[in-house]
Amino acid sequence: GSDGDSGATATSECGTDTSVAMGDSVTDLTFALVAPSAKDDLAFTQSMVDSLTRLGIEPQITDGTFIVEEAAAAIRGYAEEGVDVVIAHGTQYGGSLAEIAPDFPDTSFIWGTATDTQGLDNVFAYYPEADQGGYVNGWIAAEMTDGAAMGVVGPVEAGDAVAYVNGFIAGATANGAPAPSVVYTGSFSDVALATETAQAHVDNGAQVLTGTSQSTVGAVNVAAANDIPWFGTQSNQEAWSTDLVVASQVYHWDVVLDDMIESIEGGTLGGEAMAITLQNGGLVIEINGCYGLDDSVVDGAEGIIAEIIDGTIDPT
Amino acid sequence: MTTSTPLLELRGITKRFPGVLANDDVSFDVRTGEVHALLGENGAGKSTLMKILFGLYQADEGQIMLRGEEATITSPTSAIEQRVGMVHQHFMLVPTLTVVENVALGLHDARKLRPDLDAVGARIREISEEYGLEVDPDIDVWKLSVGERQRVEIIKALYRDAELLVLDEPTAVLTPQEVDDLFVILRQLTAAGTGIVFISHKLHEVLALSDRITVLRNGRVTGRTVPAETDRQQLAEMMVGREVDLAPDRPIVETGPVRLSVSGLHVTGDRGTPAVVDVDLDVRGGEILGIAGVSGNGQRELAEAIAGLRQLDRGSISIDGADTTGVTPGMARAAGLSYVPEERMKDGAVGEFDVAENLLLVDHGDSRFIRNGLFDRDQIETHAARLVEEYAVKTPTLHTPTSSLSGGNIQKLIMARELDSDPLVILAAQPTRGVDIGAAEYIHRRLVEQRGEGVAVLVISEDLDEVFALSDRIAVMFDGAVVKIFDRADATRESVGLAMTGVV
Amino acid sequence: MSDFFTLTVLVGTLASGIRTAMPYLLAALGETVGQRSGVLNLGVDGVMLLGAFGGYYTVLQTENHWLGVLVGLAIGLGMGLVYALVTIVFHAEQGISGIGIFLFGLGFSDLLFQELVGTPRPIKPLPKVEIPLLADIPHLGPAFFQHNLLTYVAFALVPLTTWMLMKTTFGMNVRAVGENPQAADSLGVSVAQTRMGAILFGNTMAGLAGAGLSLQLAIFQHNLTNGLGFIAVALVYFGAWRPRWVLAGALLYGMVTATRLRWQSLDIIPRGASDVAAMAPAIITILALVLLASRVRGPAALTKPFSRH
Amino acid sequence: MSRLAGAFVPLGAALLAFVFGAVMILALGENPIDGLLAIIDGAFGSGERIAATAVRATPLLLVGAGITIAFRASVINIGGEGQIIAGALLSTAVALWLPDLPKIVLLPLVILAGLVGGGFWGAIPGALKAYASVNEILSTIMLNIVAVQLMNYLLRGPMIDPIEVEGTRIPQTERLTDNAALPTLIEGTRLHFGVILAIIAAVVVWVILWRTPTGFRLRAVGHNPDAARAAGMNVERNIVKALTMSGALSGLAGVVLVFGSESLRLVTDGGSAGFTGSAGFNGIVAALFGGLHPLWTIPSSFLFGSLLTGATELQRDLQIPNALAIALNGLIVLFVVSSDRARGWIKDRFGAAT
Ligand SMILES: Nc1ncnc2c1ncn2[C@@H]1O[C@H](COP(=O)(O)OP(=O)(O)OP(=O)(O)O)[C@@H](O)[C@H]1O
Ligand SMILES: Nc1ncnc2c1ncn2[C@@H]1O[C@H](COP(=O)(O)OP(=O)(O)OP(=O)(O)O)[C@@H](O)[C@H]1O
Ligand SMILES: [Mg+2]
Ligand SMILES: [Mg+2]
Repeated sequence: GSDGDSGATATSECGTDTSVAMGDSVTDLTFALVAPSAKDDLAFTQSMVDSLTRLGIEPQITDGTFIVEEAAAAIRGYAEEGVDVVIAHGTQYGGSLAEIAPDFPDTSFIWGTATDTQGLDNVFAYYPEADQGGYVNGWIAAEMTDGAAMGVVGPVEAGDAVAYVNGFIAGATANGAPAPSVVYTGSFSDVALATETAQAHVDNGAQVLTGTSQSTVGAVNVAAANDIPWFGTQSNQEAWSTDLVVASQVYHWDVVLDDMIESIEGGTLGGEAMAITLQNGGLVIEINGCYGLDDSVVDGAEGIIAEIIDGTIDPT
Repeated sequence: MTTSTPLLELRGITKRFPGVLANDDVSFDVRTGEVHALLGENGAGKSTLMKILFGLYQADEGQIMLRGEEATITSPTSAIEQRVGMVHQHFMLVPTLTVVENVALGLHDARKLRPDLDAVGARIREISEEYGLEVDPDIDVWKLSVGERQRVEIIKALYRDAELLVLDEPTAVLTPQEVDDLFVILRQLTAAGTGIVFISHKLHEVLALSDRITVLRNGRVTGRTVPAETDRQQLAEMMVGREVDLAPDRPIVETGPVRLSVSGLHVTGDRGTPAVVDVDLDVRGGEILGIAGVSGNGQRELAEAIAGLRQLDRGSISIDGADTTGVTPGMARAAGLSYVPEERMKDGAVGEFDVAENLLLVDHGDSRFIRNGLFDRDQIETHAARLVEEYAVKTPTLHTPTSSLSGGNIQKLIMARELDSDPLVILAAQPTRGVDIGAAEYIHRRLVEQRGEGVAVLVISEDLDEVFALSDRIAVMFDGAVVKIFDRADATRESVGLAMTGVV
Repeated sequence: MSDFFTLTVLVGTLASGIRTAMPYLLAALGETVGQRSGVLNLGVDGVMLLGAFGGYYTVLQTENHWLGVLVGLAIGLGMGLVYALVTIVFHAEQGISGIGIFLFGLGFSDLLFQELVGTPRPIKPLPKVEIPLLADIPHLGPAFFQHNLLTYVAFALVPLTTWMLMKTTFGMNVRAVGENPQAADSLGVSVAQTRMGAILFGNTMAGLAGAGLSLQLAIFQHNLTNGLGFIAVALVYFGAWRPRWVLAGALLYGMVTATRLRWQSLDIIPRGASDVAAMAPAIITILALVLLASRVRGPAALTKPFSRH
Repeated sequence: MSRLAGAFVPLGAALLAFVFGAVMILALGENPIDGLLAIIDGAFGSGERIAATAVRATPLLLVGAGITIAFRASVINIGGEGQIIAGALLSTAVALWLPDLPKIVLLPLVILAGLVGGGFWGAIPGALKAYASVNEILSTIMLNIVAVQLMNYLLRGPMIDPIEVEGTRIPQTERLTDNAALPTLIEGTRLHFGVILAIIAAVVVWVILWRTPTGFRLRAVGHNPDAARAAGMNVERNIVKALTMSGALSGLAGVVLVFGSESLRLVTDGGSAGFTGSAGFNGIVAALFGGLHPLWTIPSSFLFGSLLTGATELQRDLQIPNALAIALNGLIVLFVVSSDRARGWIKDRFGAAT
């Protein structure tokens, strides 16, 4: 799978639909997806749905199951039903999976984001090296702002969010910007808080905003209202603001899913953790054609990506 | 008396509540310009009959005739429209509203944006003047004394041009002076043609005021008479259905040591002003000290301070020699106090609890009632059954919710609970207010009995008859202070009455 | 710390606090009137969610904010009818009915959103209305006089609600039935109608608050309110059933929220303490109430259904 | 006759709610009968599912039993969510600190810690109400917010799984020791000892409320604090006691959610519902539904537990968003509480009984 996308950035033609088209089916396996937020959240859950779509897979979906108990019941239910591959798209589901997976040795479970499989041989784990994209986004942001302040709208200070935010800070400061100001609101879902946080950053002089979690949709609005560029992550967030989303780090899980499917079809149902990275094309910096980023900046970003890929730059 | 059609005629009214026949084929009439008194024990069905008249309940059987025509009264509004007014036994006032607002309620169609409070206020002042019903229209009702609230109730009815006015125990909470004032007003009203239904447990009032008297017992009419042909004793017996002893015998008792001592007591009232000022009292075992006084002169605050329910500013209290200054109610009780509060439904009993539970309210922690850490239900039942029996509490079962008992029976229940715990000191506030003659007699007898057993009894009452019937000594409170303490032998109604106005 | 006391930051904080307070204030004012009539509504959050979705969806379709506001009001009114039916006609326990309304609103708004919209698509936010002259006052203008119309409406409703409660026939009846419904009934005031009116007012305000929230944030998503409606109910207690104190509570909550976000943004609160910062509005609200030590009693008949028998 | 009516009215009301649900399902283009069958299948379709339903009902029952104490004492406890979290945090901390204790010691200790944690979180609004006149609806709602942030702080800081510090920083503890796990009752199902614990708790609450002086005082204070005070009771202390006991039972629900879970660890998703499953609210519904009687709260909790587990199946089978199930729950609550007569019947027959 690491020979997926050749380029690590993709610049969209302005005005094109960013929604993902159904690809040619790569497998006959049946899939089910259990996810904590809505399947079309333009963030974490949608990144998985889009990835499956690219692979031509139409899974059964149980979404919005932020209650771990409910998710566990759904995961177990799909396994009982005989679905071949059950994707548990939520870190918090891991504990339940550790109990369920051994009961269904012929089912393959795919779980993320997680960096290990808890020693289970029918579980694959996946995670993003989100700091990589964060670094690139931060670098571009610094390039655009010329030393001005930047604001980051964070949710709870944990998980991938921290990786992305720290990567963003590293990228921005490496490119000569002052350290971006970071606010963790304490909630993944409180749009009002994210909105006011963005506004606070703007009032404090921020010229660029970024953020992660489904609550940031409010922050994008603030960016739009103040004509401030926005950097997205997880899914392509151009739909939120056609003009001001500069670039989104998009999770292409299909890169690792492809490998997993190959293994499963070959009889190995799990046992490995796989990362999506800039190297393997699982992380793609999707640049918004409508924003009109200078070609020189795009070229610079390509350079940074290349350096991250070859290890010259450590984004953490 | 005229022979023309009566203003009101109730024909064969029957009303059933679950398990209770509250009115049984009751007929009753009122003519213009007369006062018709309705008498009966607690729970006889007086209020129920009047609530039917006022549209609060619907009769199961029977007719209401107003001015000779059959009337349908389905709600208070229709009663008011037909010029029936009612002053309820339990005040129907909204304490957080002003007097004007209380009067104005319901006058104005809610579709009318603003009530014309100025006009209402002006009219209230007119009525006040005309009938001597003094009250400040702009004051919040919760700040008023009981007597003043009563006046507001009457103003409410007069404001609505009531031709037929029902007064359900209007005097229960009034001072003798206020009662006299009220009677002046009522006579003025009858002179103007208003018909009045007057309900009271105080027989001398009934005899003084009414033109005719009807007696109810157990929901049925058991007697009709006129004042000229009867007296208190006979009325009492008509009500109760047996002989009644209106003044309990008070055998001579050796007084013991001081059981309750109050000295230099200062207490602040709800309104933040001094309510009790430098009060000294000693009550000995075997003695009943009556506290007379017009309501609102610090009696309530004094009682609450002794019971541990109110903070005191200065002074000290001791019960049986133990200092109980500033203690909690539980500690005051532990020192030997029994307390019969003035407002029995608010402070004396838990309405939702059944009879047995209320009898356990104070002593529930007693080891008698507990086995292996749990309630011993047999013991509790036996205890309750004994008290109900001994104190003649009329209740269908031991597990009847207390709120459905009549006032007199609730008071007997509280008495039973408080007296059964072998107290050293009994503090009883308004022990027979609103209680019927039979029950009052009973309660009085019990208090005198306790005195005989060497208990110190402090009775607070606005009813001079009661104070005189019970007390060995009479203390008079005025403006927060004890202005005079009489020996029973030296006290006359006149001298006590005068002291109550502050003249010593 | 000194960064915070620059004028722009202070002005921004004030403006943010006021913005944040708006939906709380609208909902809490409505609930205040409801509770004054003796009816507790724990379903405010659910009604807000429905109003928020209705307002959002209308604007998404029509781009007309006022239509959106109207729809929010109408949804609030409709839910008010439901709540009145349940609590007044059927005498249902108010606490549990409110939670029923909350669950229904939470689920149904999300269901509609998933079926009709799916991906959260931003709408145009409510436009700011600059009050002529006042908006131009340096510093004060941007803080107080450059808000969306609903914010002004919310603040204007504080004296209006007080006026309604204290001066109108309806308000007098509301206070009476909330305190002593028997007394009101005995004078021919319809307890049912009065409470119905108060419930309709309260729910309509909740619907408006919801629409105000989604139109101000210019977005909808699952559980957009995040418990805001419950906090609004809490603010009624903070305000001891007095609109101006409810306003004080809403402003306090909004201002503390705004301040903590700005202090985090300025690194006055270090990054690692984000959770502590997030607790601040809740803790400060409680502490403020402890210090105020208001011992005002609530409406005596609160949560008690009325019947004559 | 009236008994029959009493039994059928709420059933009829629930049915009516389902009719509304059916209309919604129809509107989504699915067959309502299939929907109903899916719910039933999800809740009761196999031994395992029945067990899952019971497990789902357990925290509702614990919270609900606590709610009966609070509400009987006239204290409105909306703080179940926070109290669950407090109980979970303290019990988890104990399991993290003393993982090597033998099960016989550790498990009771963990349970005790849950009771203490939840009880403490309940005692705060209790004391605020009793001694500072802070309304408990306000303080419990606010303390829910505080508890969530406290959990976030502890799980991403002091209590985080050491692996996660270097890894993806998932805010969760390590897998807790099996010595603290609630024993499974029936192998192959998730039915665990917590279910029994909850039923015992409900019975104990019933005994306390109606068979002991402590409960007598709580109820007296709840009905009429003035009379209770005049009778010598310490009203303030009883208010604190009611909220403490109520909170303690919610804290126990927190223990059950952690130590009865498959994952055997405490994870936060940043909010409260992800961990509690909103048991702090649903428990109130269950308790009120059970007429504030702890024993009736048992079937009532199981009813709501089955709706919750059934809803998962509805979503899995028919791809109907579980938002519909939440809305349907709301409707059922509204319809059934509106069938007032039935409540009256239950009250007359059981509520007033001592
Ligand atoms: N709403 C009610 N429901 C059930 N029983 C009632 C109701 N109202 C009154 N009763 C019962 O009806 C009977 C008559 O009560 P009512 O209040 O008319 O007595 P009363 O003569 O006014 O007594 P009192 O002198 O104590 O005021 C009593 O047994 C009482 O318990
Ligand atoms: N009315 C009463 N009669 C007898 N004892 C009482 C009464 N009220 C309280 N007590 C006792 O006084 C003490 C203080 O009572 P309080 O109501 O404050 O509860 P407590 O000490 O927490 O007791 P518990 O936990 O057993 O309810 C207790 O020991 C109790 O048994
Ligand atoms: Mg009466
Ligand atoms: Mg104790």
